[in-house]
Amino acid sequence: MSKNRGTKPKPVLMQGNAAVAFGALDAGMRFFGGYPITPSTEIAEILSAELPKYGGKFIQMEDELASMACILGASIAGMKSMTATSGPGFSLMQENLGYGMIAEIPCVVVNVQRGGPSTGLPTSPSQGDIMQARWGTHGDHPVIALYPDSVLECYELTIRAFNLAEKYRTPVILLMDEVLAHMRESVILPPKEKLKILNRIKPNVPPEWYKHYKNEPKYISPLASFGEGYRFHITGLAHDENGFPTQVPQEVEAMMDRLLKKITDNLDDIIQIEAFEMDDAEIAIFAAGVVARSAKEAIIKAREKGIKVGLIRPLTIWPFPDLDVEMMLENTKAVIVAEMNQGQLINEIKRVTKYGHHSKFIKLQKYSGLIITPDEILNKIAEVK
Amino acid sequence: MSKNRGTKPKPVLMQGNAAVAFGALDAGMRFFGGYPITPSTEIAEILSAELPKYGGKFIQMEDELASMACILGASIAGMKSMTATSGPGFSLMQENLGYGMIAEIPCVVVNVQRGGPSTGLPTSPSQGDIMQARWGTHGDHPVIALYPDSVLECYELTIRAFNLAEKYRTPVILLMDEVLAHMRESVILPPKEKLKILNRIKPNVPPEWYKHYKNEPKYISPLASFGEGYRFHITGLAHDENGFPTQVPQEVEAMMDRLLKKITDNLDDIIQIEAFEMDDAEIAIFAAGVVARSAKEAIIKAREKGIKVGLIRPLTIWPFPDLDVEMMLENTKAVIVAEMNQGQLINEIKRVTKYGHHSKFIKLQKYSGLIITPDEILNKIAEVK
Amino acid sequence: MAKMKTQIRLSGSGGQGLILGGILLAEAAILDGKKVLQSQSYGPESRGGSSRADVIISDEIIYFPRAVNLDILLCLTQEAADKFIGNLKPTGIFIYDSSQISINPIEGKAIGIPFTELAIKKFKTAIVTNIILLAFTCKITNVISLNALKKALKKRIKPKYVELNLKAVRLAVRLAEKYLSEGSPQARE
Amino acid sequence: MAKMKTQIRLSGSGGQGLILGGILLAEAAILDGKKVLQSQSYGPESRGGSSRADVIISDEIIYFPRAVNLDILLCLTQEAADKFIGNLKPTGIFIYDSSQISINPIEGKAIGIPFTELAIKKFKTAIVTNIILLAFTCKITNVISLNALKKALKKRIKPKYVELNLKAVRLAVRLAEKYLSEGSPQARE
Amino acid sequence: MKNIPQKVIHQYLRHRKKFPHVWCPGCGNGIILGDLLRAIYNLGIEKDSIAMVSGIGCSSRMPVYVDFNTLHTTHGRAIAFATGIKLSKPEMNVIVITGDGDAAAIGGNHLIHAARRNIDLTIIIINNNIYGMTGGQCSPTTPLGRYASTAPYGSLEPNFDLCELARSAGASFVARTTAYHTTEAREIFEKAILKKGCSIVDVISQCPISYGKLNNFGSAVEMLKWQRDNTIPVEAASKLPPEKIKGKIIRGIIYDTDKPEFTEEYDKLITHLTGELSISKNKSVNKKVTGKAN
Amino acid sequence: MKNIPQKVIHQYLRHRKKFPHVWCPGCGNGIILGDLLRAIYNLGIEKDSIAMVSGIGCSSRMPVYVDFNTLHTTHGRAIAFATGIKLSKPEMNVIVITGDGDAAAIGGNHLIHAARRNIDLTIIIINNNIYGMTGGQCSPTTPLGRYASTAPYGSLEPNFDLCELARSAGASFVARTTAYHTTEAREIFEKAILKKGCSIVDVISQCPISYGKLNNFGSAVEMLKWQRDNTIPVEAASKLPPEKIKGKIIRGIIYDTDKPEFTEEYDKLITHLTGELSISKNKSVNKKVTGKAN
Amino acid sequence: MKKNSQGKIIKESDSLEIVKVKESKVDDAGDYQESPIYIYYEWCKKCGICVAFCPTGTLASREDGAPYVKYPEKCIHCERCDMLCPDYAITGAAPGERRTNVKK
Amino acid sequence: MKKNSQGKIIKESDSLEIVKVKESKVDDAGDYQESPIYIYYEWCKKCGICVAFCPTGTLASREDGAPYVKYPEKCIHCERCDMLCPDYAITGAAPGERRTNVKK
Ligand SMILES: Cc1ncc(C[n+]2csc(CCOP(=O)(O)OP(=O)(O)O)c2C)c(N)n1
Ligand SMILES: Cc1ncc(C[n+]2csc(CCOP(=O)(O)OP(=O)(O)O)c2C)c(N)n1
Ligand code: SF4
Ligand code: SF4
Ligand code: SF4
Ligand code: SF4
Ligand code: SF4
Ligand code: SF4
Ligand SMILES: [Mg+2]
Ligand SMILES: [Mg+2]
Repeated sequence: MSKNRGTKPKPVLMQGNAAVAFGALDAGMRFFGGYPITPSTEIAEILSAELPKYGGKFIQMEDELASMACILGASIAGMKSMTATSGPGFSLMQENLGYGMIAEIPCVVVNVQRGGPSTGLPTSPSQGDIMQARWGTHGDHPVIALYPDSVLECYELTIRAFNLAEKYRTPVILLMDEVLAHMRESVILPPKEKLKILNRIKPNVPPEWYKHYKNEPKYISPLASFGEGYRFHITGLAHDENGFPTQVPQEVEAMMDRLLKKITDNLDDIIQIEAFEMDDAEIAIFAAGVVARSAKEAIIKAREKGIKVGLIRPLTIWPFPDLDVEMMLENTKAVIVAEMNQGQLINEIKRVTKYGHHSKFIKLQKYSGLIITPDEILNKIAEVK
Repeated sequence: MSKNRGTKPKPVLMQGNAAVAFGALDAGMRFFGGYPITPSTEIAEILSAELPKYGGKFIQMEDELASMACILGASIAGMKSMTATSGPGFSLMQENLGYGMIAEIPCVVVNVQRGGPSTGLPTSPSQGDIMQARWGTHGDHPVIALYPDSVLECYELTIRAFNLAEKYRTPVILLMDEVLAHMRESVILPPKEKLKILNRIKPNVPPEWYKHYKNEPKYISPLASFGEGYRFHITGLAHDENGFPTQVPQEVEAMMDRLLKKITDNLDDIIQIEAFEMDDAEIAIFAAGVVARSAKEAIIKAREKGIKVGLIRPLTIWPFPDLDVEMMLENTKAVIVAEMNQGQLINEIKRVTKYGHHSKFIKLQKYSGLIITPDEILNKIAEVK
Repeated sequence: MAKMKTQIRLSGSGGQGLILGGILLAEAAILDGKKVLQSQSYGPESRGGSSRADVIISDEIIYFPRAVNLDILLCLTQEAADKFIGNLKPTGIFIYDSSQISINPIEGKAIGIPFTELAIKKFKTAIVTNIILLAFTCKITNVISLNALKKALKKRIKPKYVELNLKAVRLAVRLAEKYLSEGSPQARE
Repeated sequence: MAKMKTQIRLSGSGGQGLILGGILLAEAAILDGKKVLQSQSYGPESRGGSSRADVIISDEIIYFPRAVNLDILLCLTQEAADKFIGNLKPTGIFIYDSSQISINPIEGKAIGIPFTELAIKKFKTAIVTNIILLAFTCKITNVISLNALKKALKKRIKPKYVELNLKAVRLAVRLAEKYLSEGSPQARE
Repeated sequence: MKNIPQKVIHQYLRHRKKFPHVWCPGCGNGIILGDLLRAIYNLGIEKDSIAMVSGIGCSSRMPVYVDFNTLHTTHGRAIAFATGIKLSKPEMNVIVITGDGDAAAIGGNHLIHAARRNIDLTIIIINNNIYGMTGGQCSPTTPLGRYASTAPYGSLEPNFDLCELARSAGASFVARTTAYHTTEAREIFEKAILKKGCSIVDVISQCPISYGKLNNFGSAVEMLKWQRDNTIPVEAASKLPPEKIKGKIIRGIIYDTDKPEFTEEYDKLITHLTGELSISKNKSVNKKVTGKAN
Repeated sequence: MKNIPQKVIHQYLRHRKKFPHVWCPGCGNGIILGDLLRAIYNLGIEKDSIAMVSGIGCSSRMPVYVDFNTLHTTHGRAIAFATGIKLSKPEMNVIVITGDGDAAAIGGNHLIHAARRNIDLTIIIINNNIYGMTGGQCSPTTPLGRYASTAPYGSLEPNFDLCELARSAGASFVARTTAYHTTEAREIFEKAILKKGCSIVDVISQCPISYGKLNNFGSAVEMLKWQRDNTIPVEAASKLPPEKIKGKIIRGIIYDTDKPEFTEEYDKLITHLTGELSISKNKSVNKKVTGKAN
Repeated sequence: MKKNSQGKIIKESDSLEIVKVKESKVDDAGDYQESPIYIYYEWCKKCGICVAFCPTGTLASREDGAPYVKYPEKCIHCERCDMLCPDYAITGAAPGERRTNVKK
Repeated sequence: MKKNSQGKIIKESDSLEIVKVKESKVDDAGDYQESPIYIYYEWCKKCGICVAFCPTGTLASREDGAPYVKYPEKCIHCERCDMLCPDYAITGAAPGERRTNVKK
């Protein structure tokens, strides 16, 4: 991939991990700190070669704890920054990920999932970290996590991840499937001038008036960079709007509410969900990432046989699209939740369909290191009849 | 606390953290590896003084990553082992906690929760790590987590945690509230000879026949210690019944199923739940730990006014008592979920009450560093009417 | 019938032995056959600056672990008095060190005794101030028996200091008796 | 009407350039205006030992990313042949290196050519074996155009090696033409 | 106002923050912060060009009080955060404030890796031989046999020599001083900041509340006297016979060398690849301005 | 069978595991494992008294092949797991097998803390200057300027001298050898195992697949020759003029001293407090049996 | 009795560039012209360090542990007290010197 | 064509304490009495190390890279090949010596 692609969009062959790397560069990412781990390593490898060409910085840190820490430091210094890892590394990043959340520092964390727990199946696909992405760090915290299902979407959602991170001043997680990370697909990247790139809002007040944790505008305060004359304080302790530690219950509560509300008040902006053949669907399949691809193939085959089945696919997996899913499931008689784990999304589906929802829940869970095939989904569809 | 208490049970004044320490000693714990962190530090401090008197070992490790690792090592060497920490340290332990789960190594991890996320409120109570205890490490994994609500229960559930750890060959988490950890209460400890102490099953076959990851008996294989002549292999990779790495889908699946089923097949043994004034309750309060104490006080007051309200309190918080809760809520018209966080247990309650459950869900969430008071609960009870 | 339940706070600054005081009170209450719950302040508050120990003593099981409506407030510093006086029940008793604290009139009962001054005068050390305060409170309020307090003292305190502490108890008892018969000059000042 | 969709596997051992082969095939397919998806083996399997690259070429969007029912299986080693022959469709084509592999009869079409031997004989290096294999396959199966393959080659391969590779393509084309007119001795052996 | 003395450090303190600070009476943290501020004053560095980064601990509470770009991070990770800042904005002066627990226990790995990379950070370890913040547990610098709340029978673990560790890991400037030696400390801080490369300063400090109490130092005063009487300047030590040095701790600049610095090397790579300077270099903040500011 | 030679190492290999092992052709891991097994044989240590603990990496795959008590842990944490085992069963011989990335990148902190504690572990770092397992990223021992998949323009970061680091952190036995020097390696391993205290051995190894390819070593053979030609025994080095040593890597026993060992000190504390021996001492497994076993 | 709110009120100073000697409750320190040593009692934590290390015995301890200037005439303006005070609560610049504490 | 299952079958050896020289497909190595060098081709990965470092030139490379004993008479039983082989695939103990490879 050359730094400047022509303006005429042409299909190119691209790997999922490469799409993430180039998406990040196109989003303006200029700092990558990471530690190699299969199946995410290509992202680091590509960026180690590319970033300096863009005047950006690549650093391989001593571990994932440090990787997460250094990208937060870089972001505070004004760089759009990112790291990429997989399960074990993602576990190690949790403490500092929480720091990024409470300190409201934009950045993007890519987790290319592999089979877990622990070292598990380093080269096999899995969707075992979905719940961890939501709850992995201690304490209450908001989470935005995106989930692509194609190489093109790897590119697009990486850019979107940066946009959301900058807009909502928060770390954003990109959850990926190993299959996607490693496969190559023909993609047509949008022309660069068509890309919508968001940047964090900078303060336009004198330093004396600057409060970097104010609830304005709309729960998100502008963010100055270090060295721009604002000289503010950032801490992982509960803090007041000036960023200074506080234990005053009202101030703590205000801070916690802001963290939550900046996400929950903007669900319409944050949540993206795909409905595939859902208009008349009696059976819904709920699946993310590569499983959704199998589902689509299954749906096409099932529809050929006249079975009314459709797919609900979350592109935004966190915050969970509660309302959208509930509404889409209203008229279905069964929902097949297909996932490559022992049952994570199914719990969310059960949770959101609480009131008198009587459609059947059908689980399709696979955690052997193999991906769910269209045939397996077809079999589950057959079970409904 | 002296090493030998008399046989006649007398009330003594004891701190929650001390109760954990002495509970562990009475359970036979002889190895503690940890790293100080408020509000759990007293556990380490007490054990640094007590363990050598029992011939046991205390080590302060360089960090929590190492703490979790060393207690797993100690357990493999045959010691009942434990660590204690709080939110930030718990986040750091996640990777090796997952190792303990896949490698099926008994041990106990105490997390005295404090305000999060990140450094948060180091000395304030919070129930913010409940979901993290379930989902904190990457990949699918089973979890047992207990949640005491009194100093006596700190003692009792610590012993129970060791018993479950040994019985089910898995790390067990003890989740505690800061309030409980730091307060002192008059407790009457059971006489030592009445304690039921379980120890891991040791193999009684020749080394050649020993398979330490066999599904027998009942998904739990006996566990030899290092140095006892069995010379087996342990890995965090997916493994076969001999402990050797495998990527064969059937073998991986068998391993994952065992991890899950050894827990789900024994829910009756693992789950403990308290129903307080629930017999005729029209309103249920669902609360754990110190919040349940406030609830009880509120219930007594409400009952004085003739309001039929009761409490459901999980002593086992993971696996979540799905069925028990669903059944108990069957005849209630409202459930008040009171928790010191932004809403974690409420999601579980919604999830388990899926089928046509029409009682009202009332949230009582507090995350300011103060604990929920009986009055606040009474106010919520009043809302129902 | 609600049985007896007393919420007590010992407050002052770090180093005045208030946590120990709280523990002694709690242990004594156990010896008196009561249920008891003791808690204290942690965090920055507990370092350097102010210090606080709460004790709830009850005949029945104690659920809610916080002392919010104090029956008895004991204060050794002005800062503590200012901070906690608002938590005292209207019917509560406020016992304070009149050598350290000046107060405005309050609704309830206030007893000022120059505890620190007395301790220094009689024992050449402020170290027993907490014990004098505690014993005085026992005698005045009967929240626990003096006997139990003495037993708790003997159990918790290093043998070589026991005698000194028992002397402090005796001083406190005389003080209390005097107060009960005469009233203290600072009371209701 | 289901449009064309072809699943191809290139297999052999590490170092034989099969991943590059897969990528070339995929890029060529794009030049032919197709949708394409390429994947490969990772993990221990991919180090030292065996190597595999899968390519799915289609007129329509490709959802399921795995090649499970192969239309074309290309093998350079016995191990690969043994391992993957089961994944070939009954109607599939099996093209293998007859200088490395001995096979039992199969249902479908099997074409054995001593690719490695030929490469060494003609070019004094086995390095172009993958290109010969690929170009041969293109010519035989028409899965992609030779033109596209050449373009892809020029794009991906270091300039100094392009000429050598184009020679390999020419050799392969002649081989294929010969095979198409005469049949190879190893076929259906 | 003319005749009223102006305390140099006041111009660096944050007037929004409440003073007196949180540290206990007699704690070394305040003294050392004073030395550091005077060093910064003497060098005439613009406040805005300074990023002060800390971990968790009493010492790590320092940044909150000072009017720089301040970042109070997680326990042990200050150096990793600082690495991100420095590499993103090489023109900033990045100063890391950390404790013996923060830097050498949980953060030990980042310490040695910053040294190895020779990245231009000024790392000041406030070494009070204990975990002050959590109430007196032993640290990797608690001397053998000393008491701590988790070493009730005396520590069984030898302590690190942080200077040795820093040097062997690759730092280009390594020094040791104490809270007692305020002028020496200031001078060392000045040199450490000026150094282009990773500088690590081990500052022996006193925690009268935890370490002092558990180890029967009567008071902060006693502990400062201990620092005075049990340390010896490296120059003097080199002239003394071994028996005179025995048991003494060596102070002063232990190691000082010049070698390629990481962010500079990286910028060279960028220049090489792009022919341009790093994007971050086009900023107005100046690195290492000398000449006094006010 | 009488005349058929018996390979000593075979008695230590696990017959249930599949051979040939996973390592690539010419990889140093197999050679070094052979040296280690011969050392164990020579010392006559019972198999059952050995716990072999590793992290994650190609080198860390070693334990799976050998008939000891084997523990393959998480990346970087082997030493911490091993600390738990050793402290629980001081009578066991705990050998840690780790890579340069495992030991010095992610695991650096545990390495220096084990050294500081001087806990009786034998830590063997298989130092191939690269992350082999993940396909050739740079490690903390990748020399400046060398290529790696994440150092496509040559590494900008200096490498650790692991022996220096280990010594300064407190290890009581520090040595370096290579895959090429098989006899020296075996002898060093013997001494390292016998040492009561923390022993750290830096074994220079070859990864022909990743490091070799990226840095234009023709083959494993070339890399072994490099080891032969670019290292020099410490004894010889001390007798040579500096210009002859320049650029050479020093091999042999770099540091060897006797000091109190952590688990022994802990057992003394227990004896002191209880008058009894540690509960874990009443086991039959013997430590450091000498005399040949078969 | 007036009930105070929890926690102390943060003292906001208009400008901290100038040490506010006039605000100190000191009764011992005189005017700048007469005595160069200023003690800011609101910040002093009574650690005794300044008294212990004053080389001339200028300072002494009050009963509560805080310092006071006992022999103003003895002061040599070495600023040792200033530099060693952990709380920035004392300063002893020489008369006429405006800047305490750096003179390289 | 017989379809194989995925993955190789693990070779179970009854006793690995004895090197199974007889199982090797070697055609160059003769009987023990005649030639002391045994090569176990099933484990050999053809790295060339043994050939490169044999000090006497006893060994040479086959076309596929695996070693063979070219000049058995040259062997001095130094066991260098044995100790350097990463795959435990060669051994060259002296005649009569049963144990390869430690003789301290
Ligand atoms: C991950 C994590 N573990 C533990 C703690 C608790 N903790 C806070 S400060 C500290 C030690 C501080 O010691 P040091 O760095 O020496 O600083 P000091 O307080 O002595 O200045 C610890 C263990 C924490 N905050 N985070
Ligand atoms: C927490 C974590 N991060 C990253 C990885 C990925 N990983 C596996 S091995 C390895 C490096 C191994 O290098 P080294 O220790 O030198 O061993 P080698 O393979 O070179 O023998 C890495 C980064 C992992 N497994 N876990
Ligand atoms: S606890 Fe120790 S280090 Fe912390 S502020 Fe107090 S004296 Fe200083
Ligand atoms: S990748 Fe390198 S280190 Fe790993 S097995 Fe292959 S040659 Fe050895
Ligand atoms: S300036 Fe020097 S002489 Fe004057 S009071 Fe201070 S320490 Fe004493
Ligand atoms: S040194 Fe400072 S804080 Fe200490 S007594 Fe003197 S003026 Fe007060
Ligand atoms: S034993 Fe020595 S001489 Fe004989 S083949 Fe092996 S290396 Fe050559
Ligand atoms: S050294 Fe071993 S593996 Fe390598 S060629 Fe020789 S016998 Fe084969
Ligand atoms: Mg410290
Ligand atoms: Mg390596």
